Amino acid sequence: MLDIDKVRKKFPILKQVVNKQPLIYFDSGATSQKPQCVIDSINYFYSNSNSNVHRGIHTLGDRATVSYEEARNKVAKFINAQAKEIVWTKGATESLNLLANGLSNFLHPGDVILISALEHHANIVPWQQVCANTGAILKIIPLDETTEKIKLETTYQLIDLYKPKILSISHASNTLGNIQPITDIIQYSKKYQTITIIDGAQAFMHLRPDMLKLNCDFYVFSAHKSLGPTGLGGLYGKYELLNSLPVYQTGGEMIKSVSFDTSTFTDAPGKFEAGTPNISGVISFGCAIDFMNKIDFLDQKTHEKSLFIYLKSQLEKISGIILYGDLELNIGTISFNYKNEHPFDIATLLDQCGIAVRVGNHCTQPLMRCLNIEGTVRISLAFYNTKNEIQQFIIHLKQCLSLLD
Amino acid sequence: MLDIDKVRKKFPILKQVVNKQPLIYFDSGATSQKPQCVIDSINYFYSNSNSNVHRGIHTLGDRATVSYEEARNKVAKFINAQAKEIVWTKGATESLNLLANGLSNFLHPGDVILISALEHHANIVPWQQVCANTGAILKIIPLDETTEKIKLETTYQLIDLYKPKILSISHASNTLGNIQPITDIIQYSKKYQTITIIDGAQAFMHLRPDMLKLNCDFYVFSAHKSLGPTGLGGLYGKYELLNSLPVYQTGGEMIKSVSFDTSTFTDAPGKFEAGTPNISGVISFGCAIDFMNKIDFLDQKTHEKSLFIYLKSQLEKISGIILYGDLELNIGTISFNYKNEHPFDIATLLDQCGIAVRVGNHCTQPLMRCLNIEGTVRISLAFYNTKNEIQQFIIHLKQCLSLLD
Amino acid sequence: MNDSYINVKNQITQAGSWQEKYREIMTLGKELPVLPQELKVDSAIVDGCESNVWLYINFNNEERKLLIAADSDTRIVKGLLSIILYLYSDLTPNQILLIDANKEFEEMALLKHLSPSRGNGIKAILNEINRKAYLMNK
Amino acid sequence: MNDSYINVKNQITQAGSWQEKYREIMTLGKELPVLPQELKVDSAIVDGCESNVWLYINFNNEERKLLIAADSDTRIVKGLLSIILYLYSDLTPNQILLIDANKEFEEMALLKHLSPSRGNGIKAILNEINRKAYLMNK
Ligand SMILES: Cc1ncc(COP(=O)(O)O)c(C=O)c1O
Ligand SMILES: Cc1ncc(COP(=O)(O)O)c(C=O)c1O
Repeated sequence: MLDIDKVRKKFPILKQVVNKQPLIYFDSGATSQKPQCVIDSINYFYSNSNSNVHRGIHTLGDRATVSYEEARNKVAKFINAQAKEIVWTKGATESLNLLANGLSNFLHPGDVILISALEHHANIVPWQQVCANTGAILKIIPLDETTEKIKLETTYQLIDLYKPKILSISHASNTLGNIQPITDIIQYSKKYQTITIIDGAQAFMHLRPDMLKLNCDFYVFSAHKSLGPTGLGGLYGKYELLNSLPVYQTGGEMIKSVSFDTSTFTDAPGKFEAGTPNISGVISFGCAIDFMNKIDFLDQKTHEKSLFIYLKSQLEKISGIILYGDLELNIGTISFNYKNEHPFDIATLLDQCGIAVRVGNHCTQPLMRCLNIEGTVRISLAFYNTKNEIQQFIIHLKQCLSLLD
Repeated sequence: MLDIDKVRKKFPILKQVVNKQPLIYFDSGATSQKPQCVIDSINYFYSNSNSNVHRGIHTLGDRATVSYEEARNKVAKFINAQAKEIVWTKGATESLNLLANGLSNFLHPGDVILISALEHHANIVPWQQVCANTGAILKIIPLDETTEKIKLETTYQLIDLYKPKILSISHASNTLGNIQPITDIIQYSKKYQTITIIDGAQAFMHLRPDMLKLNCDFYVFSAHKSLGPTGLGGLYGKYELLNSLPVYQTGGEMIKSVSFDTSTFTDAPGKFEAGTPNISGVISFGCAIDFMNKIDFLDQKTHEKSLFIYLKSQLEKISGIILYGDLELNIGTISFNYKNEHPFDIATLLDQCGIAVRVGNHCTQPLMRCLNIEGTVRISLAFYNTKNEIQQFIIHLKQCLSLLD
Repeated sequence: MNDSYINVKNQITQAGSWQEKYREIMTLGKELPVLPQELKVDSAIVDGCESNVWLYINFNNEERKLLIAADSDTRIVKGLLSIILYLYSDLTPNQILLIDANKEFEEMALLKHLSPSRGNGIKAILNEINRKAYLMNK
Repeated sequence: MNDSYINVKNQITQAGSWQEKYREIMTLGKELPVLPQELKVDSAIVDGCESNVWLYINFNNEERKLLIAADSDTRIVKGLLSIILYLYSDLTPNQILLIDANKEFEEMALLKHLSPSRGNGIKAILNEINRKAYLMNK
């Protein structure tokens, strides 16, 4: 079982007092909190090894490079991939943009790019840009109105119908928490040699994806949503396909040779890492991975699941509350509304109680339109949350709602 | 006068011992060291305010957003610009790529992009890519073989000859340290409405550029070379022109509205900041700016100049040493070779003495070709270096060179 | 500052708890004249708000007074708008420019609602009122 | 391990200072047979080196031994290559696979030169030798 007290002690921010109340942080879907070891590693790096990476003949440069590449190994191992299949980016958004840019070359007018109705703007807008540039067509796997998730049958039918060149879909929805049936979908897409991309921004920490098992072509994630620092993300790609993509940004580090006439580039992952990378970010994300490895995954899942079930059951008891999405297969994220009240009012009052939730469309405007709403209040849990926090939250929530009635 | 002891105490890494010798860090051109306040602010952020920025109704979100936007104000003030003219990127390399991508739209086949022979790969390769895509032509302001700097007359002649659409040139050379006559060149380029871009990666910390005085259209820099963290850079652009550039990466944060059919974007700077930004990076860079503001600029310049003159005079006394570049107008960076020895050997031996220098082509292969060499040993100073360090360096260097003789 | 505003301010500062304070604010919101649906158009929307806020500011030439109409789809913002209307209503541009809204909000312990990051548009509205008053005053 | 390598190792471990040690290494570098200019081609260059390092490894079928030829344009890397040649010369693939080069370099206090980030290619060369020996051995 997860020793939750011990876990919480490792996150210094969880001791914060906000508006005279202990902080209850239910906004991990926006960004996770960071354990002390991650913070310490940044501190340590800048006080002991700070230096630019690669080509460093001096000792600091060597220290920095070794730690930097070690972190790549750690992440690779964590998701069951090879180090050279991991590209560092500045976030899931950049990873998706890199892919959209690189895969444009493979597209012809009329080719279909298939996404789901639950996608974050980061997995919609880059593809719209690609379609505008290449004549490809964006198609959507719809939300089933009753279950508020995508249906596997419908998805298969659409795959058969469109034989998409690219399928890009989130592992878990940031707004609803739905865990999507990606293993089956990836498997089915192989029928048409579809290039499969998984947006794992929300799933990385909660689901610890296994690249060999998933068998997708690409998987993207953000460090800051998985205990790591801001300003860093990653892109996993099956090596051959990854290496076949054209370069994205160009500059130092990724060069074999440059003359004023022409340039040649190194192989992946280097060719996608132009310029000085987020060195302290990468190294401290390595420590975040170490931290996760020390937490038993089954313990984490069990704890997260029990928090989710408890929260759901408590919310369901409050009349006037409407819950959205898949309430079975879920990473621990619940979106709700209360009568006709505006989420903004609810969140503002909750903030008075030291409770951090997110409101709005959560960068999923098209999903809001499918649900026929403007926005929601979103609670997103992580393994460092407690049952007691949920109890407190429910008490405060009821108070706040009564203010609105 | 700069109280150098006091200054050095603020940089924890300068107390490091490397190979049993006190670290002498002469590689600030690759990345600067960081003062304690910058390190502390990262620590503070993750322990007290960590949260995603913008649209945050809760207290942490508010704290994070306020500090984030405050840092933009600080940088804007530092370079005499408006906050909305500052775009956060992941580094100077990304800033240049963003510009190259955005300005492509304005180019026609045969249009000329003019750069100098001293440019870093980051200010060459993106333009080569643009030329390949648009039919524009890359032209080079040559190095004068005697002075090893670019000549103003030649530059004017080339501007008159080519009437370039874009001129992109470094404020200071990372390999030779040359401070380039950009004020005159920018002024002259106005004759043809040339869009002027300054690569200030090396100059930002040493020269504290003033956007109103320079009057360039764009100016790019990297936080990590100016006391700030890795994984962050900036782009200044005159607002109207900046805002007229098409979006670069797309995703969350930079959106006005998204439907599955189409999307509209916010104005600059937001429209260029897709996805979760490097929040802790931006906030801590704000602290780096505070730190610089507390150091009198004249004191800094005087100290850096005296270090440079001393280093130069000492190196010139060693027979067999060849110095490169402009040894008058210089940010404090000296490249040298010794007889036919390989820079790698010199740097490896210096590392034994705790001295960090950089060797190689410094991401300026074309410049190396102009100078007809493979690479150099590069010493790049900062205001936290001392005359005593230079003395120690010279003693050790002589020992190392004698090992090679 | 007019009496009705001073009344409102007293009500808010004297609230015994944050719950009471927000109840006051939301009650004030209910007093706010509802903006006709035809006026709730995109061009009147204040940028950077998490909720929708519509704002109209006009200058009455005869009386030399600013006329402000505003609405929001959230109760709290509506309440804050109502406070702003009390604060500025029937004032000349010159009088408006003399008001330190920051201080007023601080004294009501509502300063945090002026943070531009709260996404409620209040700060933007205050700026806009001042800008208009400044232009009228010239 | 052959005697000549043990000799070399002793010389290096017994060096009284780092200066002496590097002098030894560079002297060893001078012993390294110079690679003919025609063999210094791009295809033989070891990737990821700050300096140029050329490497040829061939298998002598009759003697069942690996033949290694290497060169560099830097003195220190040349010296390290020379040590590697002493370490592996005249060994069968099987004998090669039994050698723990890391331990050897550690005992000579040269371990840091095996860091891939040093950009000298030494680690890559050791890997390549082992890979070839492994393939021969199968
Ligand atoms: C002159 C110059 N331009 C651009 C760059 C690229 O900066 P970054 O690697 O931080 O993106 C550098 C860094 O070495 C530089 O020295
Ligand atoms: C599902 C999903 N995809 C992509 C992103 C974008 O991640 P980032 O903002 O870290 O680039 C997010 C972040 O909110 C997300 O939740």
